Amino acid sequence: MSGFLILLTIFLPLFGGFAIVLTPIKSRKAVLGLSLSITVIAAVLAWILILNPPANPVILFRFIDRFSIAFKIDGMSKVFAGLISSLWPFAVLYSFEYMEHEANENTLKEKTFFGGYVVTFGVTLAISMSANMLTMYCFYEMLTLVTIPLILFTMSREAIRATRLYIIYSLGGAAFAFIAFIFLTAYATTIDFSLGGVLNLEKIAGREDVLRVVYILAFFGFGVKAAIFPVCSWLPKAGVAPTPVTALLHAVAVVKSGAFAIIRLTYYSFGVRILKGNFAQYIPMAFAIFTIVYGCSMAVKERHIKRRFAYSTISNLSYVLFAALLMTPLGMTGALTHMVFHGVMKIASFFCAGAVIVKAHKTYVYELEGFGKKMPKTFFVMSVSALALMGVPGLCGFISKWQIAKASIDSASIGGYVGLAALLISALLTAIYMLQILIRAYFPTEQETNVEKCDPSFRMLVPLYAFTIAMVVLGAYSTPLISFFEKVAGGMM
Amino acid sequence: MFGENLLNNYAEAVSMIIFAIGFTNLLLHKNLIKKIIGLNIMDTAVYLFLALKGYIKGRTAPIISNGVIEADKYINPIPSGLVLTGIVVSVSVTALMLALTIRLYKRYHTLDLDEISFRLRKEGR
Amino acid sequence: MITLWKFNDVLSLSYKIDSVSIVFLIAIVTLFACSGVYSIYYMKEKENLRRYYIVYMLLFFVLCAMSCAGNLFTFYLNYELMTLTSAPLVMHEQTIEARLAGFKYLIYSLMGAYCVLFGFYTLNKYCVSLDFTYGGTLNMAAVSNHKGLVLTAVFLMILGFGVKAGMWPFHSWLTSAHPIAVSPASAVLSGVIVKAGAVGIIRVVFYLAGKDFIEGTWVKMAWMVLILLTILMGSTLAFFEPVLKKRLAYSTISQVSYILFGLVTMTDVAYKGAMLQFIAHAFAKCALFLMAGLMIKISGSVYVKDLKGIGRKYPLLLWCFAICSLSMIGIPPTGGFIAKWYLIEGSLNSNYYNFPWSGPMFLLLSALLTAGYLLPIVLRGFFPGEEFEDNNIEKIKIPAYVYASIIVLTVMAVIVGICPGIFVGGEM
Amino acid sequence: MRDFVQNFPLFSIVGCLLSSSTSSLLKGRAAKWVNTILIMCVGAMSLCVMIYCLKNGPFVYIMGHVPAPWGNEVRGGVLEGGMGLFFSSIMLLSMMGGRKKILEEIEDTKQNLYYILVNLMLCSLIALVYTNDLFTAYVFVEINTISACGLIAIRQIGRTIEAAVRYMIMSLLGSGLFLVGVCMLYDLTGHLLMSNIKESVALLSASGEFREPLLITIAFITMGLAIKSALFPFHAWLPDAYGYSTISSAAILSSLVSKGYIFLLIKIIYRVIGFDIVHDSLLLNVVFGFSALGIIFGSVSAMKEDDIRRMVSYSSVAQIGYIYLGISLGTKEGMVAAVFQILAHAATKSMLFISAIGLTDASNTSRKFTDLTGSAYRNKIAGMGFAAGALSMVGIPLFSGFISKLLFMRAAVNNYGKMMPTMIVLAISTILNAIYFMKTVVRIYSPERNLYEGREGFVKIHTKDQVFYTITVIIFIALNVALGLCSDPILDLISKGLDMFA
Repeated sequence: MSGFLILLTIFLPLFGGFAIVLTPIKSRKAVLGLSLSITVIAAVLAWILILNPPANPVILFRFIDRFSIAFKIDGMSKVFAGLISSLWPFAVLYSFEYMEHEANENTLKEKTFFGGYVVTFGVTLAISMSANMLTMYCFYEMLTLVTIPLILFTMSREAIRATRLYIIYSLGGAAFAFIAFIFLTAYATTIDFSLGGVLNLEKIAGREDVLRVVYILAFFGFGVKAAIFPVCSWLPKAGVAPTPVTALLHAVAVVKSGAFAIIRLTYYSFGVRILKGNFAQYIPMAFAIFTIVYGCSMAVKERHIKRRFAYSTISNLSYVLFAALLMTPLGMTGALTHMVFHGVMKIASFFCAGAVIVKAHKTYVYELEGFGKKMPKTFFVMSVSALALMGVPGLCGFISKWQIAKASIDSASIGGYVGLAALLISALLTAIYMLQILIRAYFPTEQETNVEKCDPSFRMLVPLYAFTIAMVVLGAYSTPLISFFEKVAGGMM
Repeated sequence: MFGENLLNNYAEAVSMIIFAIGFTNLLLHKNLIKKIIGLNIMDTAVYLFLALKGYIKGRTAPIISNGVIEADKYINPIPSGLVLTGIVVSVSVTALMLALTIRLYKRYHTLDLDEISFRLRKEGR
Repeated sequence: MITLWKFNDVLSLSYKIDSVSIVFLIAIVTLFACSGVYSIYYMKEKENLRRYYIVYMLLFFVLCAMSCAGNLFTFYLNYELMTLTSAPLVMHEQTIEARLAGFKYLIYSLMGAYCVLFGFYTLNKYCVSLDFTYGGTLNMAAVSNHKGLVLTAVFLMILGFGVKAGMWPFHSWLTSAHPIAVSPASAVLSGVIVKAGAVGIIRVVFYLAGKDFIEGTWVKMAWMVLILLTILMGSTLAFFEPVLKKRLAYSTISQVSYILFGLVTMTDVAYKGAMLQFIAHAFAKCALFLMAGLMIKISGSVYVKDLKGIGRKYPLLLWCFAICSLSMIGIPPTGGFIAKWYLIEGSLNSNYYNFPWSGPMFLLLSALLTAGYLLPIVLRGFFPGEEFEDNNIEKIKIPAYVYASIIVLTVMAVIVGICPGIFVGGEM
Repeated sequence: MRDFVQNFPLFSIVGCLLSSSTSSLLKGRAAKWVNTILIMCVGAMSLCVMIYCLKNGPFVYIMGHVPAPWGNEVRGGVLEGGMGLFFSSIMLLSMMGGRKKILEEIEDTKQNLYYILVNLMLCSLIALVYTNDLFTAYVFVEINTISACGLIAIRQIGRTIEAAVRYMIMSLLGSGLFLVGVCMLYDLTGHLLMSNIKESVALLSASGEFREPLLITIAFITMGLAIKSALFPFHAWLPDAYGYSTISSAAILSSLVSKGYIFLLIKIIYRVIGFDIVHDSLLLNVVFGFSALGIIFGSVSAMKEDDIRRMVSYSSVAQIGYIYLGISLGTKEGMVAAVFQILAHAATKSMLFISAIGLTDASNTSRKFTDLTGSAYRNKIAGMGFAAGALSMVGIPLFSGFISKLLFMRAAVNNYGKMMPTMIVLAISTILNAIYFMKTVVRIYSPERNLYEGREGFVKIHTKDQVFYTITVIIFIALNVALGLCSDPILDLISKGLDMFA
């Protein structure tokens, strides 16, 4: 029964989205109602599954000989699925008002957008619930494809250019990840995910180095979506997409599924046993650490709000990767924590940026003079998210940083300390680029009187406030969540 | 020892050399007609080779004449058959090649293949 | 120890009061009271008063909370909040310079805060608990083979808090933030907030790491060198500084380093001296900044040279200025004197390389410089000289309560000198 | 006494010959119908052969009553049957898809000639698939060459004739080498029937004499067939031949002709020389190098093209490279992968050609990318077809390309020496494919900014105007997805067939 439930959860949005695109309905309200209801139902189903997961995996169909498209729900899936399925409905709600301004009454465009949005939800759920490497790989590729229309949305020249870059990067990355999958089929007892790795150790005896090289290839392959340094330039460019896409997909769903895949690869397929303490750990870690600093410094340089946030996403994703690459249970805990918490923080700040864009048509940082008065509610949320990103204690950012730091100190390795230093440097840079925005907003140099308020309506504010509350609550009372993550990392889930 | 080996099978060597000549002609010559000639040389070389294979010293062609019927008077007939088939094939191929050559010549008034392709590139499509 | 809220197993929001908190609290309360009263007059025709007072009260609250922090996390939390809440006071004028200064202030302080955070993370592993207990809570067994790391962490924390305390080389935010900020704000800044750094260092060195752990390590040496440099540099720069508030800011840099001087000496006497310097300098410098604000209002100029003859029209003001300056320099019977006395005594008993004689030498040198940059203002104020015609100083009505607030502070500065026992009992 | 089914191979070959000779008397339309029916029959018969062999193993059919080693033989097996079925179905689809163009591009007097050529082509392919006699193979290779040449040149423009000539020259070189190889084999073994040759080759290699001649022979044969199927250095003729001939010819040539030769090569490797002998000959490494180069080079030059059909042609250079890569891995898995790639590529590439022509039709028959902008909206079904083909080429799961990529990689993992190069080459080529195919897809799906309003030729083509075409493309897509999803049965058919070879 619950196996069937999994399939339903995944394929309801998957096909529902296509249905939305194809159905001849005209009215915006109908479109929104449909997509919102599908999303909510799927999210609820997902939560039901998370709360009482089915015992054994459900096999959709067999691919070639012993490989199958199969889904199951373990700790990791719970974390990721929980994250996305609690963010998505809000995002859909938000995008309804956003689209009013963006798609200027072009119903087809709008339907494409919502359809694509819902489909992506399904695909991401599938990634989170995939039971083996093959399934994850397939849906990973599919994710690339279904998000193309969303980035291409505006059909402007740079949108097309960005899309091209995105496709090439992701497909190319997947090609390298594929190598790892092949090796798993050859050298692993099974391709199903299980914590601690599935490699067949006596089979690989003498060929460890080859496998490590393959791991590194795959790391960078998946790292494309997780925007690791050499292959991160697609993310800021993809900022041409409408904000809901940038906010949810390019700050949470897509990029996080890259990180998710890497964690799966590291902890569940290759296993830290053969990776830890040699170049297979150090090289990726070096890149992750570099990316942490690189992203932030680029963000400081960047003056376009969304691109600035995109760069900050790059660096924050590398927090996750860095924590994951510590290859200890604590590290994985930290990775999961930051994966979830950063999702909340970054989507909030992106949504604020989106609100500014659609309500005041401002896209650059220096245009935000005095917005603290113009859009008090939005900028309240913006400030909270900024503080959270800076890691001010009491908000969720501090907790996730705390977990990562704990892990890296605990690892007592040079990489750990250097990474921690990078973490703090990037925190400082984060402070710089976020506070610039806030200072401009709240301390404008020219005092203009009679400012007209232009805060968005409830459809946008509800998600914003929801995320604000989430940030505060997660910051104040994170113990149960963290202990859950620890269980996951310890393999007790 | 090698040289002696070569001397014994000089005929095969010759045919191979001829084949090589034809091959290079067909491959490297710009002029279409010369290419076709090369083709024919190449084929001929192969027929020579086949005939050699079929030939057995001191026997006659497998045609029943003056009532001799036992097989060991005659050479192996199969290669001859192959040669005939091959000749047919090469004739037809040559004909086709010539036809195409004529067409090209009518269009471009040259037999130089590179020249032709150069012009094609010039005129675009 | 009261625990309000537990964020997780280690991070908890808990408060308790000990000798340090008491001293700090006294300073905070008096200063905020006085400059609050003062700002009623001073801020009258400024804009955004609502925001100003809200932030002012928030800052007050946060500072009180910080002074009673019972463990490192609570302290750190309030410390960052203090940074964030004090920034608006600096940027209150909303000019470009104000904004830049405020930004600089924020970034410097946050940089410090993140250095502290590194230490925080490290100590979390190597301390038994992060509650403040005198003598330190290090888990020596765990530390034994990571001594280098822990020392680095402690040094980073010292540096981090040192940023707030204006320790060289992270002092430059002070001289750009103080002059820009509105006078009551800068009074509070250099009166209390700068001290917060010192308190942080006290907490780390004496209450987490324990002074025995640091005694005789490279950390102490490096720290000491930095302090001595800062003392000298501060007063030298102040000596050559023409802008009044900037001059005061530089003097703050050197004076706060006196406190650190007391701490680094690590003898009980010096510690007492540090405490006294802490409180005395708080009162005096606050008063000085408030008066500086008035003087600028009066003379309409920020330069020292335009203050000639100000004492003729405002004798009371200038008398207070004189007394506070004496306390700065360290002349009996003011608090400054007794504080420096203890400091020097402490450094003399400390047997650390050549510190017993080099330390006092630096102090006396800087005292001379202090006299050099403060007394001239007083003298010119009273005796502008023959060819002085007072055109640029117009007589404006200063309400009594403003004077009251200043006088209270001045008197407090003297009281510290007369009976220090009130503020620092013998015990720690 | 033999079963009736065993006659089918012969029937299909002879049927093709007869129908082509009869078509010369018919009008274009009639010839068309004859051709269609013929292809269907051949397909049906091959299906029967396949099923028959699945039931009771492969069979050898003696032509006339002259037994081996003198007589000529035809051999039927699972793989032969399957190939025959697949070839004929692909050919049918290509013909259907290209109908309109055939009518437009070939003058009426030559219509029936075209169908004759197609019949001959089919005949030669079937013969190549079924024959058990090397010299027969040679003869049909030549027939194949001639008909292919005709298929190229029948569209009377300069480019095609030039391309035809070039093709002719190249394939004559190839067949010359092949012929020499055959003769030398005959010289070495005294046989022409594959099975007999194999026995004596086994004896030779056992006795260890004539090593070099044997190696040279293998080299000649392989090289000849490689030239004919446009392996990397010998591909000069390919882009023009595929790029300018009428679309059905292009589809057939790209997806069937070269594959026929490759199939012959595989057959020779298995049935003539013996897999294990080839396995440890150094030849494979050479082929490996060429194919790897071909993969990269083909993709790179495809990337440089701004003409959609030439781009697709170049991509088939890369794909041929894939097939030879599979062969040169020298393992069973590699061979399976190669055969599967033959199928996958045949299905995909012909679809790409067919849909490419649909797109160009919607943009004033211009193949330049600048003109193709948004053509997918003008001709929806063609756009879909092209997109599907592109995805399959890039190797997205659910499409056939993914499976073949998977098979190649897995084959490579077991060959330790060639593992890493293969992996890297495949990954790089995937990226390159992604670059140029997805670029094209984005291009055809990005809307034209009213650039072509009023310009004639840039018209919207509705489904009802191109029923056959639509059906074809849909079947093609279905075929691709089928190959991608239920590859399991096909794969074990292939491996069964290969076992029957050996």
